[in-house]
Amino acid sequence: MTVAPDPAPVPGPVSSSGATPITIRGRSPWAAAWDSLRLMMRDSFALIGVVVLSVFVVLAVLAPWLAPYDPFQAMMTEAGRLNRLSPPTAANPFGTTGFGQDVLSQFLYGFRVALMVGLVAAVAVGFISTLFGVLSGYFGGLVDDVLMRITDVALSIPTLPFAIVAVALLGPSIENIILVITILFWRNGARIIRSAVLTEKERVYVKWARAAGASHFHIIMRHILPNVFRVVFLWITMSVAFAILTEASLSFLGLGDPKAISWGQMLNTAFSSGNLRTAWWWVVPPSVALVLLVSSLYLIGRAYEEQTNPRLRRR
Amino acid sequence: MSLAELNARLAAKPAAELRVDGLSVTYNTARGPFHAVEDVGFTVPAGTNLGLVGESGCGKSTVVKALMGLLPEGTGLTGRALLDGDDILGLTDDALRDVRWNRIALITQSAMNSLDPVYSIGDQIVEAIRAHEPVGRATAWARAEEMFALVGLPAARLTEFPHMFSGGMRQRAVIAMALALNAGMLLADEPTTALDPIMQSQIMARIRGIHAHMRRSMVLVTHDIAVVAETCETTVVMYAGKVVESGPTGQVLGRPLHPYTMGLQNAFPRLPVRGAPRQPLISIPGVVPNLASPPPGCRFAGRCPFAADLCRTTPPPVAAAGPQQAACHFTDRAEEFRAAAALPETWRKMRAAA
Amino acid sequence: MRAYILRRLAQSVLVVWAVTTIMFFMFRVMPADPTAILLERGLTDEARQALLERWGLTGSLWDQYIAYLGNLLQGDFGASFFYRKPVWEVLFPLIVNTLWIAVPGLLLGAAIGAAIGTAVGWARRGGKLERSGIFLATVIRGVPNFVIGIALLTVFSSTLGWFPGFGMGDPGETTGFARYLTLDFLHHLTLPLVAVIIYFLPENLLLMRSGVVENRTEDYIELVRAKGVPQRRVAWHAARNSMLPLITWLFPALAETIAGIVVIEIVFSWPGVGRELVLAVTRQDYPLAQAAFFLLAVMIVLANLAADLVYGKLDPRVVYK
Amino acid sequence: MTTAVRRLAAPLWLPAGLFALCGSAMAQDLGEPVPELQIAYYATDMGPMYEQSARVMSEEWAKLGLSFQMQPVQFSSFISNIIVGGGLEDMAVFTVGADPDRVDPTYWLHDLGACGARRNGAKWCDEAYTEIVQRQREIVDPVERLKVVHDAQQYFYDTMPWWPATNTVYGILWNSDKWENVTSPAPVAAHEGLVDPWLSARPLTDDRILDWAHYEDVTTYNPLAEEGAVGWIRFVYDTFAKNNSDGDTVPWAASAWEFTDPQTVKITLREGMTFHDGEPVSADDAVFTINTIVELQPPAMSSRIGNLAGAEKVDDLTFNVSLKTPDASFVTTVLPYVFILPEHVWADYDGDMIARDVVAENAVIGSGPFKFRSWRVNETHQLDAFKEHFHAPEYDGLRRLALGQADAIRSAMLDGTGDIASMVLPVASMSDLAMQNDHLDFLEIPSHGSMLVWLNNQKAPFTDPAFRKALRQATSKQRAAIEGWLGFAVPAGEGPVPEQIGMWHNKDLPEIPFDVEAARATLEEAGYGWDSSGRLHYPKK
Repeated sequence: MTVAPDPAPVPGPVSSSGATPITIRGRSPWAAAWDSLRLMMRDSFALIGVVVLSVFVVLAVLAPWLAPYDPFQAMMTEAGRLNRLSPPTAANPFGTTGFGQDVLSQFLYGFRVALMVGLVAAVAVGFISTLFGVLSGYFGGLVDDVLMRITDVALSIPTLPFAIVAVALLGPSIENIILVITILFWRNGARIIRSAVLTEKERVYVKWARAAGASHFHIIMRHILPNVFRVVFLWITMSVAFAILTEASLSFLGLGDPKAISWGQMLNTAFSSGNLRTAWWWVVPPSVALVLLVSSLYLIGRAYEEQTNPRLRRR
Repeated sequence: MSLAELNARLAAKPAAELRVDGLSVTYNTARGPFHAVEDVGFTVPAGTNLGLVGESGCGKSTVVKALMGLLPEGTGLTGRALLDGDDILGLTDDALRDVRWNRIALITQSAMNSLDPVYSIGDQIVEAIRAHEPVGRATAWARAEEMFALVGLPAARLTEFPHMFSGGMRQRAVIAMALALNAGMLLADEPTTALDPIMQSQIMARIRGIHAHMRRSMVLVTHDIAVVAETCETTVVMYAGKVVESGPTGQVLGRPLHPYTMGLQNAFPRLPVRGAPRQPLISIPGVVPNLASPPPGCRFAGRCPFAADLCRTTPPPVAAAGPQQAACHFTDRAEEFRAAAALPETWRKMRAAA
Repeated sequence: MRAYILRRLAQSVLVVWAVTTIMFFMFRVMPADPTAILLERGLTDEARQALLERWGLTGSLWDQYIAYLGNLLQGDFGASFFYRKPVWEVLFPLIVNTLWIAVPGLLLGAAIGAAIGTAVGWARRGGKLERSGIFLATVIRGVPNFVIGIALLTVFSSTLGWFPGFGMGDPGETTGFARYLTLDFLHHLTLPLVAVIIYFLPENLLLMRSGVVENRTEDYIELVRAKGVPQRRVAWHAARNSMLPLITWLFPALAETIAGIVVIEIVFSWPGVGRELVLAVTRQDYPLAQAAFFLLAVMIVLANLAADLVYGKLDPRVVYK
Repeated sequence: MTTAVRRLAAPLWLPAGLFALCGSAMAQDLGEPVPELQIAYYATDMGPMYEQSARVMSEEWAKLGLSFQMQPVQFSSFISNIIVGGGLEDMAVFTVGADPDRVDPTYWLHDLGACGARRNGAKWCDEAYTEIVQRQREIVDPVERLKVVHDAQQYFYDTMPWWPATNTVYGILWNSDKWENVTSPAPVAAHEGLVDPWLSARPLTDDRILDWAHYEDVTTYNPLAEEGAVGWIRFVYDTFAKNNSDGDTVPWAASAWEFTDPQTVKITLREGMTFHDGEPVSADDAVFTINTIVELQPPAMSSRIGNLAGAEKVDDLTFNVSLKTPDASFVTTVLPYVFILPEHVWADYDGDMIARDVVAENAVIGSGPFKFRSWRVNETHQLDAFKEHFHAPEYDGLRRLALGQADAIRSAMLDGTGDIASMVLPVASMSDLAMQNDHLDFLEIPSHGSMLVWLNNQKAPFTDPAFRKALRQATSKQRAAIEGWLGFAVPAGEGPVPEQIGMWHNKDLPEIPFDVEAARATLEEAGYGWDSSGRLHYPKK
């Protein structure tokens, strides 16, 4: 399918933020990353997201010190019976699970799993997507062909079913879940970043730089990368959200890492023990935390989206 | 209503008179207020054409947008625009509905992008007709066919989509659309800008022909004074959001009072007069001042080869010479300026100074 | 046009083949043993061998693969290990069940999302409606689908008792298509359908909103406004033009959205393909899982094809070649 | 709880340092430290009980100065790698289910313990013991066999290659407003499918169809393709006998049986039985079925039919079954398992009988108390009561709802869609539901399902009887039952055979109390010692 060429003149390159003039030397990728970050923070919704995210990171780091109990430890009553399904009390501020474990402690440890999955997936997906996206967009040719064929196939693979099959077959563990998430999400990222690179490399200054004899590496690092950073950040933010959602879904379906407690798993335990609709103190914290975390990532992602699309920016 | 009835009804509409008074438009941007148009006034007598000329960015299009009620929300708007006595500035969308297209229609600046790509052109014309007249689709379509014929397009192409038309055809389609309700006032906002010169003169000829035939009033916005000279009874010259000179076309273009008008004239090729030396093309050096913080005195002072200190500090008063008016401190020296302005050196000196 | 469709069909076949191959090897290379349950009950070695043979799991991987593809070409998905009957017989009614929540859910989610998205995109920039619309949509988009399901069940089933909490109908014997026409079915359909709609809605809303915001400053919208048509009609022009990117996004996104349906089927005990896929995977029922996966992939590929064709209908600039 | 333990990374043997202070052995007298031991257990796909149990038991074992690596393994891998595949690394905690044929001691003594037995994943091999447990199976005289079985348990107890920790308590939850007598164990024992609603249930309302809220679908209605001895399919196809809660095998389709010699059993069918299509059930059908099974050797049935040699008709109601080797367990494992196929429906079938799709061909004909009515895949099954059956139910039909998840089952029980639910919900949840809702009743059903602690008997330190004994002494069955199983398991008795299967269990084995101090003493006596950090070391060589 092609769109009929429009006889209208091709609009000139959309100027970027305008804050940094683009010279033949380009700009440092770090400065560009920082610019993009600053611009994102100007969006008040994104700021909410950043604040929530920061709180979550702090909680994740401090979880072992904040958690009043070992997340697997069974609470006993004075009569020596298991203290199951207790609503919130002073000793267990978030109540206990159907197995007599402290909900608060499990909940707090859940921050670690969620953020670890998010972080590792972000690094892995971000790195691989950027690598392939830039290589295939910049050099084209075989890399590009192969990448595009792979993504054609990959885009027809239903994500969660694939994740279910792969994790069930590989065995449920955080490592495998992250592996599967990486396999699933790099392709979209690479495709998105590739198209951003394709636009960038047609820019006049890139052509100048090339005419001036700059090396490919220099051009990629100083001209291409800094200008696709917003897309990369957008994609990383989205893939962190996808990764967390996928881990939660897999855990909810009973394919979570049994050695770590994640929110999806807490919900799965409540679900599979039939306590889902009664033990609200067990169900609400992980649900709310998941919603907050993923939503704040989306809020941040949205800010990047507005950045990457100049037509969305307010004039 | 049948087509004949519709045609009769529309044909009965008289040409409109437009009187604009003290029109100011201020855009609110992230970097503060931007005075795009300040204190603009002019009158279009019924059945005549008025040419609004100036460089791009001088506020001509903003005037048109203000008259059509198309300014973005939150834009500061003062002054009056009396269309047959009714003020059409600052009306609500609902109130505007009755004015738009019914009484005042628009021929857009870039016909290239001003047609919705996903509807057939016929549908878009029909939409305009049916928004104002209680007619069926068939009648409206028949009217659209007539309008197409009027602008010289085959009726069969009404079913086609904008991307299937060439630029000139699109421009004609837009004109046909503007004529569809025979509004008393037409606003033509640079109708030929995006076209090649041959197409430009064809379109302008078409507009003039239609004008002669239908006797509508029209405001023609353009930067091409040759077009104005050929088409308009009255000319208004704008610079940096303000009217610098206005009056009957012959006077304004023949004996300009304002140095800017003089410069403008130099910037356009004139038909060579047999025997006379070829007039060189002279452009006005410099750029339009930033309207977010306009200069205190005359806005043209920075580019005016005749500017004195007074010009840089005090806004010029409007001086009238009969029906011709100009905003310049030194209208009395216009004769002298005109002679100097015809010499390229005058402007070249400016460039060197800049 | 014809040639284009044929070429796209050929492409689709290739993609389906690739997905099938990946799945085949994933199931075969991984260590899980489909005879495990029987082994625990004392399956003998000889019997295990006989069983593997019966299931077509002996011989070289390559031979198995060729046999599998051959059967697939004849429309034979093999027999389910668990149900001991042809996979197709098991899956067919389940596909119908899945489509019942997927198709209306997708369409309604897209339609409602697009409608609200248009309103939000058309609202004043920075105004209350725009900001709250964006915020709510972004937050709701972040709600995992099982949480949506849990919340709906808790409120409308357990607490208010308005809707049944599970399944597709009260146990009864109306079979065939007739059962889908009963009130009881609609009653059961409501909550899962709402969950699917809520799942799809925000993304469509945000996308539509972006499109409308992009389009509302276009010249042609200005002309439409100048024509003096009602505001709603103007917004419609913006919406109509924003639908194009929505459609191109919507169908490829099916790959991701099928995922949502899997989870929703499980939460609501909806007997669909997704739920069966999860069960089949946990039972090591390769043929069933592979076939379910295959069907989901085919659904996505067909949807992509449909998207291309619909796009052509919506955008007159598109030419097929 | 100290911070150190709260952090997951902290080795579990740290608290043992406290004990080390009173240990007498000095580090230099010690051998190598005992390495970290791996505990494999059923991953949470089988429920969280195993992980919980493994965790609490290892907490106690850690007090011996040991450290553990927790290794959850998914069910299917666990079976193929550890139980059957010989892949046990160090220790395992898992459960064997309460299958009806496990009422016979052969499973516990032989299958899980004899040299070379397929499911002997603990890899213990003792020739003398193996000889005993093989022999007990061949003794067809019950009294004599009982004695040998008890002796074998004593021998096992003394060697302690592995031990059971808990016995599972199952439960049944039913709607007592609509049904009564659903839990009456007679005439079918709890072991005959704990999940089966009882035939003697009586409806209290006009709703005469018993709805069974179940987790998953039925696999097939072709008994040749089905392994499930406890399955739904036995409602449609009668078996010759049933096992009751005392461990006795009682008549069902067969009215009597006797060993005419150690390799021949003479079976007499009940009089007046008919198939669902009205044809009478005769010895011909039984003989046809058994000979067909012997000839086809359906893989799914292999574990129980391997010893069958064939059958021969004696008269219309009597036939002889011959066995390849003398086999006392024939009565407990084969009679309650093998079904009767109607010869007139199956004899002329040319296709692959095992693959026959009986539902599609309308050939679901048995002689059981229910006849097949309809099947919606993964949704519902419906059976009609077969009124001509000798134990026809008092109600009209049975429906099985495949709900797929606990929450739906729960809500089906609450809104009255489901009449009865059993193993599909965690027992604790069923008990909670019955306490919270007047219309639901709950009954606990003790079972012989057992959670076992397995050791790799071919690897140090488990090759040392003293070490095994110490571990046994430090095994807190109580904590596993309460914290791991939420109280819905009971500490298991001594010896490999569960006390729940009645007479076969040897009650004379003295109980070994849970006592970490005693366990440490056992280790010290055997020359083990602890270093300053409290870590256990082997004796010096």
